Amino acid sequence: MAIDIELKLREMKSKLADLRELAESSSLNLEEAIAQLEVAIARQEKEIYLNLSPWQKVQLARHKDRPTTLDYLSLVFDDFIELHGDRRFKDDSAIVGGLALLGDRPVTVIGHQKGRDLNERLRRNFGMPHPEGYRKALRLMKQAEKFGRPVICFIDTPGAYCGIGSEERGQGQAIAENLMEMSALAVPIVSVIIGEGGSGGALALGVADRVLMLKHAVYSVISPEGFASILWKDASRAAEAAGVMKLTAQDLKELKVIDRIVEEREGAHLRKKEVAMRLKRIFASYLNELCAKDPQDLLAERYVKYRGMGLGRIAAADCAPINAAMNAQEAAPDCAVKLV
Amino acid sequence: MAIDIELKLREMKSKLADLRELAESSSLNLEEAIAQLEVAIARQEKEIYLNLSPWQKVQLARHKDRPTTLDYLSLVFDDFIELHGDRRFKDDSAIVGGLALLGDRPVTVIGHQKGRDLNERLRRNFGMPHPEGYRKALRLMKQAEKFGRPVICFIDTPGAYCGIGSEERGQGQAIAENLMEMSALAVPIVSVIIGEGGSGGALALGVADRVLMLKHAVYSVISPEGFASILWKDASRAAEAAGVMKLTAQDLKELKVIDRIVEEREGAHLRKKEVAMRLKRIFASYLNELCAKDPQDLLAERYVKYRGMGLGRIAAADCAPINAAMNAQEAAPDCAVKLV
Amino acid sequence: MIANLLPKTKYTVLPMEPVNKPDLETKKPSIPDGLIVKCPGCLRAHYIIELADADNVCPNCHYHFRLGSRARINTLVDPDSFVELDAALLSSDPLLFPGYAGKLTDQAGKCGEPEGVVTGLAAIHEHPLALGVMEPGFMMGSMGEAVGEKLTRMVETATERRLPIILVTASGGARMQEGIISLMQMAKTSAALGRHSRAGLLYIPVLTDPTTGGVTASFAMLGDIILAEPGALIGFAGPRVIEQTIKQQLPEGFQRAEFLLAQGFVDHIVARADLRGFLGRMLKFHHSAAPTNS
Amino acid sequence: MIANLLPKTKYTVLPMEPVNKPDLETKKPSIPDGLIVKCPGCLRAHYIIELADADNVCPNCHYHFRLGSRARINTLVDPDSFVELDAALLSSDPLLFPGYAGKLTDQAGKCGEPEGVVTGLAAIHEHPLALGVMEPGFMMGSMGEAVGEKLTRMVETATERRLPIILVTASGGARMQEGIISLMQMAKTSAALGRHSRAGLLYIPVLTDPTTGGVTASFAMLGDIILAEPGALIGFAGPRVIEQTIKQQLPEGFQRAEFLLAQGFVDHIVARADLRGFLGRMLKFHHSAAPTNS
Ligand SMILES: [Zn+2]
Ligand SMILES: [Zn+2]
Repeated sequence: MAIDIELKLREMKSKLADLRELAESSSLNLEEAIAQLEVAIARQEKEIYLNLSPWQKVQLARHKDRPTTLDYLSLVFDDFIELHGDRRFKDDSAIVGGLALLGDRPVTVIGHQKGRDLNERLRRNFGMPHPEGYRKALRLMKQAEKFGRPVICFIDTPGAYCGIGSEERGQGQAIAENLMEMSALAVPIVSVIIGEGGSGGALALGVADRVLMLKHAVYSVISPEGFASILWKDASRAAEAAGVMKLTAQDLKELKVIDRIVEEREGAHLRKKEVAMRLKRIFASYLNELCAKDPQDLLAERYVKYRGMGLGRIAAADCAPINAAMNAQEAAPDCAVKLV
Repeated sequence: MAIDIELKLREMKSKLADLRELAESSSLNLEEAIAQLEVAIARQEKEIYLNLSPWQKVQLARHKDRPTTLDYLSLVFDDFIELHGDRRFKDDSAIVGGLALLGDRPVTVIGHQKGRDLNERLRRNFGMPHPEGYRKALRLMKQAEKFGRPVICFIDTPGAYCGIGSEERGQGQAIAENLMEMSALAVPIVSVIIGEGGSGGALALGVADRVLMLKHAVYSVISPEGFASILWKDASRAAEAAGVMKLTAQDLKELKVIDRIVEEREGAHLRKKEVAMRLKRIFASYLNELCAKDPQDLLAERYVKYRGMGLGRIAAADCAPINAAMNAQEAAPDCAVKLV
Repeated sequence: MIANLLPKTKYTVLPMEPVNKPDLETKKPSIPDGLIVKCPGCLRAHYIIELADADNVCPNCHYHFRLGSRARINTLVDPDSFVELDAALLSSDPLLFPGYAGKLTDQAGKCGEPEGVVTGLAAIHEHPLALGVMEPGFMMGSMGEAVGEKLTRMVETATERRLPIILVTASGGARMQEGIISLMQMAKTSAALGRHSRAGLLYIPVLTDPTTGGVTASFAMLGDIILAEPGALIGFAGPRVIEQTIKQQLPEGFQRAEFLLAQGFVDHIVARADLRGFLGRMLKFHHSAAPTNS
Repeated sequence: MIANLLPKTKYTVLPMEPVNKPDLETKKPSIPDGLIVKCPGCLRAHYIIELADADNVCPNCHYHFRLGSRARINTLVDPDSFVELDAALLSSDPLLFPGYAGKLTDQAGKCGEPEGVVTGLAAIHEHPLALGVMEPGFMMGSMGEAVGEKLTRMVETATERRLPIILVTASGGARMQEGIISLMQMAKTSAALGRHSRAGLLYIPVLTDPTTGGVTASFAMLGDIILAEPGALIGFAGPRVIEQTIKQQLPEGFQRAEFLLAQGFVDHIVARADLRGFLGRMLKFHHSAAPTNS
């Protein structure tokens, strides 16, 4: 099933095929018409993928053929060995992890795994982890730390699962612990959002020295549907929500939430190997840089990176109306604060 | 319900009461008879508690009125605040733990809790923890380590629970982790076996710098019933098993598995406060000694203590028959090894 | 003693007078409008002003109504000991979200607080500490960049001065209007708390109704000792979201403080009336970690 | 390279010739008597001698029969690389348990091994390591003071020489006849493994049928990476004990390796035929932790 942004292209391409067949089976000279259509298709393609709306990106990020963590694991790395389990309760297959070689370098790789067909999706709960998934991830990270291996995380989840069992076993606690531990894990961490980066369930693999994002991936505090439902009590306004949420790689780069956008042209599902090779090069270059750092510096820089998230552009003027509106009983604070 | 060793005494005491009543309600002169009986009772009492058989000790250790961890918590310490939960799965009420003051010294106290009446026993699973109980204990120990607080453990369990859930959640893993972590916990640990010390489920609170044991407590690799069942396929030979298992405080002191026997006269259930005060004094004196040590020395000594468990008396002669019996195809090893 | 606790010049700090007067206005947002309110616990009617005198706890069934941040501070700290930090720190509307700036002004006016948390230095039973109290009346106590920044500064100050932290949470989670920036506050506050913890210092979150979403998935669950008020709703996902996901009704008591205690995520449930005393005991137990000049 | 691995003089060590010849006799206790055995997996009959050629794996259904320690070593290590440690270390019968001394002699005679574990230094794919293999044929591989002492020495040697450890477990648990001394081996081995781990070194237990009781509750579960053979029974309590406790039948597959994998306690299930290769890859991944002179 194609997503809507692909429909028009598909239609044009089908027309082109028809024309070509007609040209072969008849004596009509259709060369010019074919050439025109080819140009139009190329233009259309370029235009579409250069000007995807945020909502179209959401659809692309969720595309059923979009490469998953395991796809990249086989293309980017050598000799992946999956390791299982949280040593507490279960092996959560919504998160995969293990050892692999990036070139010659042993690394620990961890990622959400959505599944590549319906069976796998069901088995992996559509990439929505339970607490034990995050605890497995943390176990593998601590293992990586013990052996001085860098960690590479692939983020691709609608969010942490919301159910009875996940609450019973502390979904919030599990995510919180990962955030705190990742902020001080004494080996380099590189994360990449390859599809959907949904909420705390994504961030729990995303506290890293470098955060990459595929060009058409999305990353947000909640799904557009959830956003529209909470703010406007109308989940059907998801497309509109996507428009204001700043969830695209381009927005997030500007907000300095991510460090780098990874090109994927008309979509990683059509450029799987190309994207994988690009990731491989970027990982290698980042790890070369990060592994050369003194661990103390690495951790200090990671702290500063997250320390700087939010509140960087406040101006005194912005405070005025709020202060004015504040309860007169309170001493209105002098709004002279100016943050870097 | 009294245990069998108390029956004879109870009978004699009841006879004494009858005699006294008779003396009051009649004009008979029974003074001499009463005095004789009193002497006999005292002698009997002394004899019984000085010469308890191992099986009698097992019964005493399991006595329904025997003081539990919570009893000692209220008598030995001030201001106990219970802390709950393993932060993973459940709060296991078969293990209690929290903060308390030993005199002026803040300590972390952890112990199996069997329950003091049937309701409590059911609620606490008769002091048989699930993995989450051991994980709670470990969490509190690591917390104690963070804040430099000594840890005091009370051991009183038939054993770790054997059920489906406990296997599913890794009873073995939970105990193993406690053993390893306790062996290197950077604060003093004192453990005391107050009743039953059953198997790995007891040891998981028992890797300590000093291990105390109440005089009539027992500590063994398995219950006497289990022992008889495994070795002799007959659980009813438990009393006989107790006789050969070396599970009494006196045996274990000799084997250097425990460091000190704590006097309880005719049973802690009859001497609750006295035993509590004795424990308080011993804890205080041990903690004074242990807290003064350099943490490195403390850990080195703890390591050496457990390092020396078993194999200290092997002699070459003992090896001969075994070596002789060994398969002739193997080069029979020279049995010259002599251990310290 | 308190003089020692005044912040150094690392941050621009706006001194405010200690707020110690009972202030009915600030309690208003956490109780339904009107002079009389019906208790959800026992269904009795109470005068709001009488409830406020009882720190918003039903005198009949001990149902815990929500409590505004200023009133909460008054119930907890030693008289005149609270010194507020960063009172003027406000959201910059990082996504320039349509209508959000007006909403912030509006909420500040209604609630009497300019943001979703009040932070400061204080003492309980003469033990100095850093104290944060979330304001359930300000946009549901939601966490945006201002909440994250104020908390992070408070944690950093506590780390620097070797102070324990007590943080009363009350939050619907991330603030939607700040989108991804709100999400990042989870990482930022958790990183700061990690440093505080590795410095060997004590952190006690007190979870009050409601503590959900991104707050539960970050600082609320990172305490050495985690306390909760009776009956408080505490969870990652909200109950309605779960019901929609699993398409069935949730069991009675699900995600309440007592449930979290049984599941092993809360150390102790403490009634509001006992909280100050309980925290005092906790601080006493950890006194050796306090600075020598206290 | 192997010369470097020879133990220092910290312990009295008895050099033994590397054992490398397939030895049918040592495999005998792990397969029922008789020349032909019926496979519990597929019910086919196999000649024992043919099974042994296939490392005791059914060629038809891949059912994994138990494997003696010497045969196991041969399947794992580089040819001629195994150097045994502490071969003559035997139980002292610490409780002077009636009949136990005779039983030890008897078992040694039947099994061809003098105790429940073989330890040594070896190499896999030229990566040096410390290797322990428990002997399921010696009193069910039960753990007494000799097993505990041999393992502890091996772990200490590995820590000293910065070697990874691979330990193939097969044990019914504590050895009853050594009572509390057997129990203490759990603490002793765990303490030694703790030091090895804190030295940043790799430990991989390989759990084979059966791994239960005190072994599961100590060194079997303390690996950085935990492997298991297909179908191996792994648990704390034995199935019969659990059935007696809960008075119901256990579900199919309960406590099997595949169950432990699903429950999160085993990293990977590796067929016997693949084990050497798998371990080689693992050692390669952790090569940087190996000593520089290797
Ligand atoms: Zn009420
Ligand atoms: Zn077969």
